Amino acid sequence: MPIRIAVPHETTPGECRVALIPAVVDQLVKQGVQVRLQAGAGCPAYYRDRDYTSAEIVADRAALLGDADIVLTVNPLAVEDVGLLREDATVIGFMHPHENDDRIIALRDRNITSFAMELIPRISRAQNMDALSSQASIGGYKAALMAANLTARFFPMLTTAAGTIRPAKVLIIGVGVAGLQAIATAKRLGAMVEAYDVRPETREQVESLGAKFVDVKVSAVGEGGYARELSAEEKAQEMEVLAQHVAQADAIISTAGVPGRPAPKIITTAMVEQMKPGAVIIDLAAYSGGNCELTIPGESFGHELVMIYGPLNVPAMMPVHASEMYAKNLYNFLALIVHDGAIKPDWEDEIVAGSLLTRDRQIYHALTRQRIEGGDL
Amino acid sequence: MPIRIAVPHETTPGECRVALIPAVVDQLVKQGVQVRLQAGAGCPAYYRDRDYTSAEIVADRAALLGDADIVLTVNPLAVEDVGLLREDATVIGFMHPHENDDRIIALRDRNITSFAMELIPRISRAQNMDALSSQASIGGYKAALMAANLTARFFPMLTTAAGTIRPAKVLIIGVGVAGLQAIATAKRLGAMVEAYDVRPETREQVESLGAKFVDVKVSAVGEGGYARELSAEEKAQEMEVLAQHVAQADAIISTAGVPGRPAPKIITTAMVEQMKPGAVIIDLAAYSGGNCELTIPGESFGHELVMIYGPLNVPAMMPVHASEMYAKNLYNFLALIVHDGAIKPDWEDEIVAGSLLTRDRQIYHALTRQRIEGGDL
Amino acid sequence: MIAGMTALYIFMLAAFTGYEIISRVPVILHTPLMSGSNFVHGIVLVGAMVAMGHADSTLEQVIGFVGVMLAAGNAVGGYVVTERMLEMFRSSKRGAK
Amino acid sequence: MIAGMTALYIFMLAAFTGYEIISRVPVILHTPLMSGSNFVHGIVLVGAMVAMGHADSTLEQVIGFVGVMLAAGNAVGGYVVTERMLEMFRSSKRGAK
Amino acid sequence: MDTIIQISYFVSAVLFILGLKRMSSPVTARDGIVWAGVGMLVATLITFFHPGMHNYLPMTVAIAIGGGLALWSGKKVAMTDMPQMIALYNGMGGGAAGAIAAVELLKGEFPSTSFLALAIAGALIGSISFSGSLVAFAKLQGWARKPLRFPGQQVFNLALLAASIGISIYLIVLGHFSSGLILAFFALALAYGVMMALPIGGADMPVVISLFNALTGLAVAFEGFVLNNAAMIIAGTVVGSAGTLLTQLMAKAMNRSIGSVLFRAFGTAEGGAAEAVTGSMKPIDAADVGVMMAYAERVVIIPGYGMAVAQAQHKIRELSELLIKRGVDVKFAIHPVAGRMPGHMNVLLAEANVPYDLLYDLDEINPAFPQTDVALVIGANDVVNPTARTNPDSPIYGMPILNADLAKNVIVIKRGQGKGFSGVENALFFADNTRMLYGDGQAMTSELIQAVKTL
Amino acid sequence: MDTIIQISYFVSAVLFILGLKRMSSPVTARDGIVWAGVGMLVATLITFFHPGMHNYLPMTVAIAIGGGLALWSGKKVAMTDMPQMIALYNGMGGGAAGAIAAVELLKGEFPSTSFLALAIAGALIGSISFSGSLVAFAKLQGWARKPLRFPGQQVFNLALLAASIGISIYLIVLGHFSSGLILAFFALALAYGVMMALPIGGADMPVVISLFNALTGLAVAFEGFVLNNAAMIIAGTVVGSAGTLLTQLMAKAMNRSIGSVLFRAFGTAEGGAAEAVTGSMKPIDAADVGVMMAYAERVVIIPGYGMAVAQAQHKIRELSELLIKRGVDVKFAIHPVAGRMPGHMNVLLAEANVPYDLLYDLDEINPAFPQTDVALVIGANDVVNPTARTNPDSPIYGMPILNADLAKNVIVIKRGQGKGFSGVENALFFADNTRMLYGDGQAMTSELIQAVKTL
Ligand SMILES: NC(=O)c1ccc[n+]([C@@H]2O[C@H](COP(=O)([O-])OP(=O)(O)OC[C@H]3O[C@@H](n4cnc5c(N)ncnc54)[C@H](OP(=O)(O)O)[C@@H]3O)[C@@H](O)[C@H]2O)c1
Ligand SMILES: NC(=O)c1ccc[n+]([C@@H]2O[C@H](COP(=O)([O-])OP(=O)(O)OC[C@H]3O[C@@H](n4cnc5c(N)ncnc54)[C@H](OP(=O)(O)O)[C@@H]3O)[C@@H](O)[C@H]2O)c1
Ligand SMILES: NC(=O)c1ccc[n+]([C@@H]2O[C@H](COP(=O)([O-])OP(=O)(O)OC[C@H]3O[C@@H](n4cnc5c(N)ncnc54)[C@H](O)[C@@H]3O)[C@@H](O)[C@H]2O)c1
Ligand SMILES: NC(=O)c1ccc[n+]([C@@H]2O[C@H](COP(=O)([O-])OP(=O)(O)OC[C@H]3O[C@@H](n4cnc5c(N)ncnc54)[C@H](O)[C@@H]3O)[C@@H](O)[C@H]2O)c1
Repeated sequence: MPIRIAVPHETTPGECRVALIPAVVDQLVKQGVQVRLQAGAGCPAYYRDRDYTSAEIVADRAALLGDADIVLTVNPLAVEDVGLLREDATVIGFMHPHENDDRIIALRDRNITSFAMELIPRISRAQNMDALSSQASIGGYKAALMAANLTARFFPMLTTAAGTIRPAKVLIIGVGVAGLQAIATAKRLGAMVEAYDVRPETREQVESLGAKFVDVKVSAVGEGGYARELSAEEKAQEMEVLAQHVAQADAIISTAGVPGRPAPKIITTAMVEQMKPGAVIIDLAAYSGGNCELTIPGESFGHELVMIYGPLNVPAMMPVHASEMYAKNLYNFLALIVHDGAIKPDWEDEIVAGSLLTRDRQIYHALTRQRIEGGDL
Repeated sequence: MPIRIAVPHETTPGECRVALIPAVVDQLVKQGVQVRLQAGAGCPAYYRDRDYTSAEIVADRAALLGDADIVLTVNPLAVEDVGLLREDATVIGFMHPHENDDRIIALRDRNITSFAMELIPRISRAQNMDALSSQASIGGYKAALMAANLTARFFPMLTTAAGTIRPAKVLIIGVGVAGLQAIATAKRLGAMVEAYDVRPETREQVESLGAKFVDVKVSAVGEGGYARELSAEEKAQEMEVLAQHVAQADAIISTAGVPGRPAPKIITTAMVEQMKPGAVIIDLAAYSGGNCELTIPGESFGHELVMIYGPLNVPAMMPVHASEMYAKNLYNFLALIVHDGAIKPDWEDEIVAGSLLTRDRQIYHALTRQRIEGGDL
Repeated sequence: MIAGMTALYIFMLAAFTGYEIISRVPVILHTPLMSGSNFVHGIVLVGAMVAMGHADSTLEQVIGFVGVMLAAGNAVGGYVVTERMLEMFRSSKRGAK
Repeated sequence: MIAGMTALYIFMLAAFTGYEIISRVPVILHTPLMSGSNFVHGIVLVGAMVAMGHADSTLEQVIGFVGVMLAAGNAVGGYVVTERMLEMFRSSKRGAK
Repeated sequence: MDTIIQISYFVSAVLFILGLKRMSSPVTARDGIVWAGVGMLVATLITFFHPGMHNYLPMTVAIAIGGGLALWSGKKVAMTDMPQMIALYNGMGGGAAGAIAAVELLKGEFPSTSFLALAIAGALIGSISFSGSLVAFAKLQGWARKPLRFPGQQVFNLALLAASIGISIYLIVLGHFSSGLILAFFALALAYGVMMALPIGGADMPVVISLFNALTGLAVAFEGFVLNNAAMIIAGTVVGSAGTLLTQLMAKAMNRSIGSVLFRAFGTAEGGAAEAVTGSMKPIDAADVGVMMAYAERVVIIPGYGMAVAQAQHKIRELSELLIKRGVDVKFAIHPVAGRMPGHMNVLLAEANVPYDLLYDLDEINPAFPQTDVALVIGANDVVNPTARTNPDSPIYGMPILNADLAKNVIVIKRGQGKGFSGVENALFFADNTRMLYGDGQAMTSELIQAVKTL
Repeated sequence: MDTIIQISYFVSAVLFILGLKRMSSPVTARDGIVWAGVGMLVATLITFFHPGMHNYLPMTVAIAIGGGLALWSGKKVAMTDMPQMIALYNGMGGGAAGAIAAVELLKGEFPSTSFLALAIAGALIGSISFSGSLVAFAKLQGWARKPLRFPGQQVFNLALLAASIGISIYLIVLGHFSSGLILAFFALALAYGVMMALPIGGADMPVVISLFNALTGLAVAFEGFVLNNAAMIIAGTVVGSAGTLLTQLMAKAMNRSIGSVLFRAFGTAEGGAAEAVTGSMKPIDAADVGVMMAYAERVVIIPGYGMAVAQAQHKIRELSELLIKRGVDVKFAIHPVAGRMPGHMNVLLAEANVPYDLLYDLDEINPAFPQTDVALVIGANDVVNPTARTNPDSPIYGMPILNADLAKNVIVIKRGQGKGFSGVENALFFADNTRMLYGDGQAMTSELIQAVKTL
């Protein structure tokens, strides 16, 4: 009997993505896998049931989940859903291992093999499974669009009969995948873009997109090339330089994050109050608390005359392509798990081992295990 | 006594613009004019009362209006406001001469001299007073941003480890000022842009922005260079070609308009139903009924899986720059009206004469007079 | 004595050289180059001097005198004028490349 | 007889000409051009013919014979090889510019 | 001694060639003239040691007089009067060649007929160049402004030339001759030179001077053969050949053929009419514009709708970068309504990555035009039309414009006679300081880039 | 008759010059050889009518044999073996010059010492060129692969050269001589040629052949003076001078000085070590790459992070446009993770206006590489690293890459030895079909544009 892959409807509020898109389903089916989709699962992402020509559409969620060898999701399954799974089923998707212990315990206790997409190591070979990157790209692009859309000003320079409009100044804080994409998009729209990150190698990357790097004149490079902790004094200088750039910005897009930890607070209330009326802050780090002290995750509001928006789950706002990229990431990852029509992961493989969350009633991800079960790392 | 210019708070719902911005007030005051501003008038546009350092802030609207030589507005004054004006005061602003006869009758009967910004003839010399153009620019730019923001897809092409994203196809219908700006903005974002207009000279203009002109293979050029009416057959061919492009589009921005008349219906319901799921239509012509049959002015809704949005008063969504440009247009126009500290328009001047709506208890704009009073043009 | 074919060879080669060395000259140099080549044929001074140096009759001497004078004018004038015109190509030019 | 200064002039001018005409040559033409100039000095054939034509002693004749043979090889081989190498610069090339 | 003299001549010939070579590139031009000058000095000094010469004193006097006058006049003349000075000095060279020939003819000792022939040919050419150059000088100096033209002139001139050549051949065949005959010969040649130069209009003068220059070179070479003077042969021939090429290049740059300069100068009636109205549009070559901009201090680039149509923005940016790298101060002047939509130029220039701080709007840039060396107008028309300032009847009267016309030089790139959006004639294109670079915006800008790069 | 002969020689000299001139531009190169060929034909045929000649029959036989063999060998040889054929034919020319000198020396009738000196100088140079070229031929043909080197070689060679020159001077001073002396002279000269060529390595051979070519030209010119044959003088001198310049240019293009080619060939130990590992990185000149691409059928451009760092996207677009205009099929290969963010290359190329339909992703382009003439890698490294396919221990093993290594020629633009993001060595850079164009991405692309434009 062929492996059965199930794709349930996402239940997280605001989630519009779907784990597999029709084209990827076709590819899987061609490889002899059976794919079953909960009715309407693709609809929020604009993929209609009738577009999934090679998948079996199942109306009953319990039946779908109870009968699956592999369940593919975008967001983690709720505890109730885990209860519906067959024991020793496999679940692949974002697992948010840093939160919601119940869910992880449920997975462990039902002997579910679960792989967390966010734990896939960022090595060269794994780039095509790196869902963090693919979704962060969308986030950065979208954040720049939101900034342009919410600000009361033009981004580009415009010389017109009714006067010359100076280009907007856009400041990007945190130059990871999302930050870079935000730089590129804001630059495209004609803004003057500056960007800041603590990692010194980002300077060249920022410049490679034609933007300016904000030089805080503090080097975080310590011995042996490792980043070192900044002294309080240096930290203050960093903040002071940054404050000047914040005050001049028409739009700020902040993406600074440290995996598994709350986002660093970089934009203080005082800084916000020095900003121009009509300026906006798009805080992509809102999901982990936000880079701005004032950010309220998921909300958009004005503080004095500055608009602050900390959107959650931005990729879901562009569901067609977000789902497409995520589905391809899953597809590439599945190639490591499924061989010759059977679930035969190579447990030694760096990627498989790294992304494994639970298996055999154990939690494999060290940090999570330590948090939930105690003990050593 | 110096001339008193009054800037009232705009009362039209959703209007965030203000007729004068602080920098323009400064210029006027330097010329010996007195400017009075209703308290909070600039606030929706992010200009605080304290930014208007050289204007007098007046809390009482009735006092402000009753004491003004010239009243500058964005939208037409309501009938009640007209009642507050001194007889023989001058009002300058958008006047919407094609609608709301009461208002125009009120202006006429109170012996108000009113100039309509939308009636300023589009001659070379008047370009710096051309508020239609300045505001349409904003509309086009913003429409492209809205399209990018509402669509479920990327605009640019993106080759990533999670697959190659093909660039979005954007179709612009109506290549006036707004249409051109929309082309430029969508192109900047990396979309493949096509545009269509009935005026053949727009082909070169479209190409001058690096976009493709949709060739419907019907020439509307008749004798003497004037556009001619298309035959039913030609019309059908036009629609058929257009329908193909509509079906392929990920986003459509329509701006087609004929001054003073309802917008032509170009996108039929059938065409919309052929569009891709997740595509969007931004109908900038919504204010005059919309270019799409389905458009509901001011609303955004899904028809099947296509999003249709017919925003009203788009410039008000970018109030800082919209007000700045509009204020400069007014400033340039005022130079024709005010000479040596007195209101002395040159009534012979083509621009003054063209934009004059009411004066001496008469309606000067021929079309409006004919509509309201009957008689010859 | 340079004669016959040899003369022809020298003539051909010199003409070739002349053609080649100025075959890619920007328009702005046309006038200075005209002036410069004008100076170069000031070498006629050498010939005029030789002619005058061997002049015997008064007529020959007078003509020789005039010839030398003209030739000297050609050489000196050509130099001065060319030099002045080429002044504007000073390479100092704000230290740029 | 070309002698003395005249020889020097011809030598100078010819050298100048040679230098000028190839002073801007793309690298890809280096080898064909080397081959082409190799062919050109095949003109030594003319000299070898003359030398053989005036050779009297057997030794002279033999040397002359060898000389002519070598020279002919230089000329013909140089031509053939150059021609073949230059084939690739056919201007037909997809009717482009 | 003779060897030393010969070697000196050899060295000076080499110096002349190298000098001319250096003069043909702007980078080395300045020391080119120095090299050639050293060559001249060597040749002249060594000639004093020529064996068997006498008349040293008058010779030195002659050199002093001729050289002194030339030095004085060459130093004091205004830059704008350079062309006529070149004509004058060139004529003197031709005259000297003629004088040499005259002395030799009077002596009458020629080793062979070919030497006689060369002497006479040199005399003929030198004399024509002499009198022709003097006429050119006089015309440019303003002593004889109007081209002298009369019916049948061409036939008359041809006849004159034929007569000169005829008498030359007669002399050669005859082999020996009276001074009367020689006098007649020179008179005819000189007369032809005058008649040849008289009908030529002022604008064509540089081409004609260049032609006379080449002729003088040839005459000098011929006399060099006669005197067996290698330096003269080489220098003369090189100048003759280079000068001929240069004449062609100059004529081409002015959009004229040499033939039309020399012979078709009659039918200038058509040109006259256009001039009467507002001046004429003067075309220019990309190479020339390239050098003009490369050596300018301040350049302002004015893009218009035509740049957009040609999609030339990327090239324009490249050009501006090149100039900036050379130290030129480059600004972009963006007119508020350039193009067909608000911000049209901004969009394109931003796409091409032109930094925002190079963009100046109308109010910022207009005061800078009088100090601008070159205003490069690419595909703009209405926005630089001075009639908007001056002519109240014009449909664009009252529109603020970019005062490109106040720049020292204005270069306009456009495809042809196309009007702008408003459809009115543009007075700027007819201004004295304006030159038209006809062609597609993108193609022309590429050519400019090429031109600047070669410098 | 004599005049006709002289004029024919004159014409052929002119044809040689024009032919060489045409050969120095790719556009006219093909008819250049034809012009020169016509010159050769004219000169050869007319020589039969030289007065006072005999031995016509054996002469014709000699021509037939020499020419026939050359024709046959030249036609049949493989394209890759061309260099050794040039060496062979060149050596034959040198030998011929030597033979002429030998005949003249045997005759011993020289009008003056300078003629004798020229004859001997020509003989010396010609002989060196003869034997040296033959050695070069043999080495390239594979008959003697390894450069022969021994301690003290340089001193020995110098001594040999000194001896050859010494005996030459002795002969000149002596004025008349025995055949034994002549034999010794030739023997020494030939030996020096052999010794000079023996130690030179295979890669340097083209430079050396070019040098021998110039020497043969010189020898021919000298013998031309002796025989009073102007065609030989001119052709020989022109080749001597052009060949010298060409030798310099070739050495420069290979990043070698002529001195190091000839003398420092000993110390190749350093190079050898690097070679031992994986082959060596071979630099190339922009001009060469330009021609390579201009005359290619299919070019694939592979941009990477370095293009972004250099902001070379605008230049790259310009280059691609130029090539497309010439009819080259140009594609861009975009690797999914080129650069430092998803879509990094897309953003930049779109900014530079590269049309989307020129962009191909990995799966689309990889099958096309074997048919690709030139793969131009600009600032990409990891994404074209074949170890990702081959070496399981590499950190990038398993990452899909662009198979640029399968293209016929690979050109890599990068600044130096910098590693990519993953920090691993790239085997592609050492491949036989790869050439490195070192320099900043933008600057190098500009040079490529220049190079393509000159064609
Ligand atoms: N900016 C706005 O918002 C707006 C809106 C509507 C109207 N306008 C009007 O548009 C005009 C703009 O002025 P402008 O100076 O930018 O443009 P313009 O006056 O329209 O002139 C454009 C010039 O460009 C030349 N051209 C066209 N294609 C070319 C090509 N491929 N290469 C080189 N040259 C080319 C044309 O001459 P050739 O044909 O000889 O080449 C033409 O003279 C103003 O009159 C303005 O009032 C502006
Ligand atoms: N796309 C993504 O989303 C993403 C994200 C993170 C990491 N990565 C990784 O980044 C790498 C991308 O590969 P890649 O081939 O594009 O780049 P790469 O492997 O990083 O190599 C870049 C090369 O460009 C050269 N370079 C740098 N500056 C230059 C300049 N100014 N001019 C010319 N050359 C220059 C460098 O060599 P020299 O120093 O010698 O000049 C270097 O070898 C992959 O390993 C990928 O996994 C990608
Ligand atoms: N090897 C691969 O193939 C691969 C794939 C994807 C990403 N990566 C690397 O991982 C990096 C991080 O990726 P991400 O986008 O997921 O990171 P992220 O979302 O965790 O963080 C975003 C950025 O915030 C920065 N940041 C953290 N604290 C900051 C502070 N106090 N002030 C300013 N900036 C701060 C970080 O340096 C990082 O660049 C990428 O830049 C990339 O180089 C590598
Ligand atoms: N002279 C000036 O300085 C000046 C200033 C501003 C505008 N204008 C001109 O006025 C034109 C119109 O300006 P606008 O933006 O206010 O126009 P608009 O908003 O009234 O109309 C927008 C466009 O819709 C097009 N259109 C109408 N019916 C259509 C149909 N059935 N199908 C497709 N397209 C249709 C029109 O041709 C026009 O281009 C501009 O393009 C410009 O050329 C001139």
